[in-house]
Amino acid sequence: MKARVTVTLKTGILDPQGKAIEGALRALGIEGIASVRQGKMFEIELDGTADRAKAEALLKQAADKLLANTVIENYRVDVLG
Amino acid sequence: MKARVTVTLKTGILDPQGKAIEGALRALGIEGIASVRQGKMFEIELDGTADRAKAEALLKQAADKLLANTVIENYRVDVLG
Amino acid sequence: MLPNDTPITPELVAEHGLKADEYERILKLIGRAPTLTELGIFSAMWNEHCSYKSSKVHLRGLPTKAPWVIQGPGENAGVIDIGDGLACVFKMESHNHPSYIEPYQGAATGVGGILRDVFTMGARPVACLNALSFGAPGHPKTRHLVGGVVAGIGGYGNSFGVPTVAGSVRFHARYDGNCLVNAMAVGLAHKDQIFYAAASGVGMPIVYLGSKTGRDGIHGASMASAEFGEDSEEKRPTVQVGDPFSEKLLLEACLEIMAKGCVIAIQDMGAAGLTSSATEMGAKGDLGVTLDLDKVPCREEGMTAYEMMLSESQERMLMVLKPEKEKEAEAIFRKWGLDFAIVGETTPTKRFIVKHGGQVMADLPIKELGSQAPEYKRPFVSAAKLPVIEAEDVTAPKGTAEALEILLATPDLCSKRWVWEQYDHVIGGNTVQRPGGDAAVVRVEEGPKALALTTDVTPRYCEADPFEGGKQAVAECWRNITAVGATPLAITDNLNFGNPERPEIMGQFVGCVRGIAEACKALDFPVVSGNVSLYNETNGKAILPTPSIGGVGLIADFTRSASIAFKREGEAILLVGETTGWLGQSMYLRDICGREDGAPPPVDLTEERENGDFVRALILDGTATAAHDLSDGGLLVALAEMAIASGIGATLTAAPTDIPEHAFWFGEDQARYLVTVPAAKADAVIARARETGVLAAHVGVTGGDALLIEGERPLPVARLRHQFEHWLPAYMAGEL
Amino acid sequence: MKAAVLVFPGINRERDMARTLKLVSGQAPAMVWHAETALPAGTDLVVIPGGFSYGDYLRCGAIAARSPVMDAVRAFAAKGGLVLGVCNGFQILCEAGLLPGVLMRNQQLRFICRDVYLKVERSNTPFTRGYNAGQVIRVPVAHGEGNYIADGETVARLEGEGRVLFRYCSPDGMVDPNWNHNGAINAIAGIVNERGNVLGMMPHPENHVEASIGPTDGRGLFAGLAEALAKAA
Ligand SMILES: Nc1ncnc2c1ncn2[C@@H]1O[C@H](COP(=O)(O)OP(=O)(O)O)[C@@H](O)[C@H]1O
Ligand SMILES: [Mg+2]
Repeated sequence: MKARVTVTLKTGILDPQGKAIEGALRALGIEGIASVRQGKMFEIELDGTADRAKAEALLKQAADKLLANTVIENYRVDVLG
Repeated sequence: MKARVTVTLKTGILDPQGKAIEGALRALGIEGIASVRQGKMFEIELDGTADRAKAEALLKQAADKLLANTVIENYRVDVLG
Repeated sequence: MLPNDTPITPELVAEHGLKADEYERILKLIGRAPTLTELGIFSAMWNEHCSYKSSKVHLRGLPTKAPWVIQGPGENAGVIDIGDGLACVFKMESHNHPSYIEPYQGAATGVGGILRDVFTMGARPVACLNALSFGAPGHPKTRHLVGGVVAGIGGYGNSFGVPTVAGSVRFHARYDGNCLVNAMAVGLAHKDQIFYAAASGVGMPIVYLGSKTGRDGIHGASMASAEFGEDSEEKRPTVQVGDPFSEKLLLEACLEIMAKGCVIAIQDMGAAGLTSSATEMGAKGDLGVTLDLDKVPCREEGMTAYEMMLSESQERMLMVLKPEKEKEAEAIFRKWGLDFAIVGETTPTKRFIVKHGGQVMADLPIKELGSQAPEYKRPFVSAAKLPVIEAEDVTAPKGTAEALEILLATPDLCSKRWVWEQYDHVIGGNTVQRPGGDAAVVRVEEGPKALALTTDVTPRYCEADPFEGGKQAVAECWRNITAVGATPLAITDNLNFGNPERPEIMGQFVGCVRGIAEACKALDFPVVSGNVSLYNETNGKAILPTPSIGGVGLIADFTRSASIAFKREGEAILLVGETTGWLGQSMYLRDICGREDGAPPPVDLTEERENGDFVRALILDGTATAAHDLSDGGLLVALAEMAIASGIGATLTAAPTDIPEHAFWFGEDQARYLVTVPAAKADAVIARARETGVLAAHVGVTGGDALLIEGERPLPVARLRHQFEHWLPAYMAGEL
Repeated sequence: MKAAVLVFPGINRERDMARTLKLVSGQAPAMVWHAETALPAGTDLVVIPGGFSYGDYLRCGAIAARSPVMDAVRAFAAKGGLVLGVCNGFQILCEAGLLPGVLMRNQQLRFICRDVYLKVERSNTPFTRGYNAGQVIRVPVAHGEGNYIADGETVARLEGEGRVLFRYCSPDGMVDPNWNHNGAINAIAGIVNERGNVLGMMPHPENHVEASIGPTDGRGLFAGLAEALAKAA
């Protein structure tokens, strides 16, 4: 089974990297971009289990314990099947 | 207008980050994860324009020039509206 | 992927970078058509990068011996004796082509590769250096390459945990299509615990260590030897991604099992991965090797024998273990979380046999794979010598003060702080002299001994006169080491040139190598390791001939080493060496007069040695308080650098007499140094110089906060510093 | 002083730290492997050195923060034991929840290695008793992600409770964006936890302790700690 966990910065947390990318895009002459926020994405391959709910629980655990720093980040789990 | 650019490593390209995360999840006792590959995600806010095609073209340009390293990464543009 | 028994067509041969006559040689050698895997093996072993087929005959002319040389060229790295039972292990290697295609990963894996070469021999890396050449600043790719390469070198070295302490960076349009990334690593080992590649004993297990094998850089080694065409950016060959974290674990694991006495032979997997490491271990040990690829840890599914043999996945090693230590070694590797697999054994047959899925995919004579590689005496022509430019014939378009300010802000002469601040240069706690001076000084363990390290070459001299340029590269390296008070011991070289099949390029190569050999002999500065990178050209346009020289010197007590900064006000500034005002090929001629021509300054090696020995003695007996060698930009640029490093100005009293003023200040005569000494000692030092046949002259006094030159406006040090520091950051920020 | 230096895979300044502890306190620290579940008996100082634990993959310090040995560190800190985290160590402490906030990419998005100036905000702590309040010290930094950020409330608490011990400043002690190389909020270089026994800082005082090599401004921190521990014992 395949799944995806996306991790994004909470609103209000400064994103220096996103800011720098905004600047760099402008420097490259790419106009029309108001803001950029950078996040992470994990493409995860799960062993065997066809049980969606179980997979979701597992991934939530993975995100809570490691993939996201919940002090500053939000996450979202998508089981793709 | 909002959009999202997702950047992932091409198949076959070594992903040391993913590898380290796999190991860490295992060490945390989270079983059932076969593999992890890490990608990036950019949440982008566009100025004004309601023209989808134009927005897409702009983001493609941004991805080609900066957001993705097209030698080793693939990207995908989603205009969310 | 083609099957192993694919008929070998001329197209397939050509695609593997083998010439028709080279293929004939293969047929003769094995008496039949090769399998696909075998063809791949030959292509990897016989390409320029691994076989040195164009350069070998000339490299034999390099001096490689000295009483302190423990291991010269021929192993993963050179080894010299530095006393007290310690050895210094070092080498330089290029990662030019990969860095042009993917600057971050290309440079990173270049650093990873050279670090592996050093710790494979049992040494703990203690310093990294690099020599970088980029295209013209205005070329659309240059900024991107500089940013990526520098970040990649830092990214790998910083994470691995070795200080990157010195290097060089230059810009020139001739590197537009081919940047050069030469990385050097230096390690320390116990003299009696050096490890080599030669296997010994029949039936010994061959162990695969480190990361898993993927389809990285297949054809990387062949790529490194192929000229670029217009379409090279489209081809996008598989790029290797570096994993400094795994390499750090590999280092610790290797040093641990070496210390436990488990290792008979060890070889890292660099270019041509499993192929060259396995054959080298067998060939050097007069043994055969059989590999069972079913045992090789793979990262990807369905990898063929061909792919596994040519993969250039990083952070891998091959080792012959003492059979009784197998369990112990495996436990150590597991502890570090690394793969460990027995993938073959040594045999008495001198055959290299590769099995996969129960089938023999390759069966080749192991020694001949290396020893029977083609060796070429390629035709070469030497370019006509350029005329000597007389200083009188060059009119000064600008005043001295203005010229200095301009020169300090040129891409080649400006501060490279933007680069070396991205390298952790203090980790280890042994960096006595950081980047920015002549040579870096790195304390050896608890001291007081220290190594002096530098990389040097002046490609525009090499282009104008390969022989003198080759000499000059070595001499400048020797001079930089001398200028910190150390005794130069040995070098590693990285010879970067264009297409050797062109006689004029081969002429550059031959000239430079001869010049290097001559200088090394005269200065007792043997070559103990090195690397050749040819075919650095795009659409028939070659790079400037660039033989990077990496030098290692030793100082008995690092607290005696000299730095370039003025130390206090009121000291005498002395110029050591003869000044004729040589403007040919100088930075002044190029960047102020807009002319890149003339013969480069000749290098008198006897003078070089005498002047250097004199300066070193002044430093070691505590007379000299600061020292700086003169190179690009000449006397006034060197003076400015000493002032900028200290914040102390100077009043220059020397008035050129028989030399035009601009030639005096900016000429690039060789074998020169600036030293400061307490004012009261100046006359005695000049007299001492005269007695030993060395020229030394009083050129000024330190003090104040500006450089004062007669007849010129004062040059505040703060302003000079701004000129010196601003160009690179501004350029990289896209402001220029 | 009975120090324990934690060693995670990928940590690379553990030798620098061990050498400095030995040099200043006279006693070599114990080197403790990440898989251990207990600290050596009698440990009175835990040091988490710099480096790239687990390659700094995912987030700096994230994987190390979840190692078995960190449970022992948490228990040690809860009993009031002194914990010092430098550079990657600071990042690990934040990820482990022992300190608030997070270290983001440097504002310039580049790794920076250079000497910086720090203003010592307080001297009445076991970590800074070797300095005077307001003193400016010069120590090196070497990091790509040292840009300290926390939410406004947390920062206000840190400031209000005097928990910022080190701040980037100019050579004459002025807090100035030009001297805040990584863009950290309020130029924060080092903070302590509520109880004051856990310090995290980005700069490397352990690399500035030998006069023959360079400045020695880092010594005060270790000398002060040794004194504090000797007094406590
Ligand atoms: N220009 C050179 N000068 C001296 N020695 C050289 C030179 N080029 C290569 N060598 C030596 O030849 C051997 C093979 O080099 P190389 O193929 O680069 O090593 P590796 O397989 O470790 O990458 C090494 O011992 C190296 O030191
Ligand atoms: Mg090698």
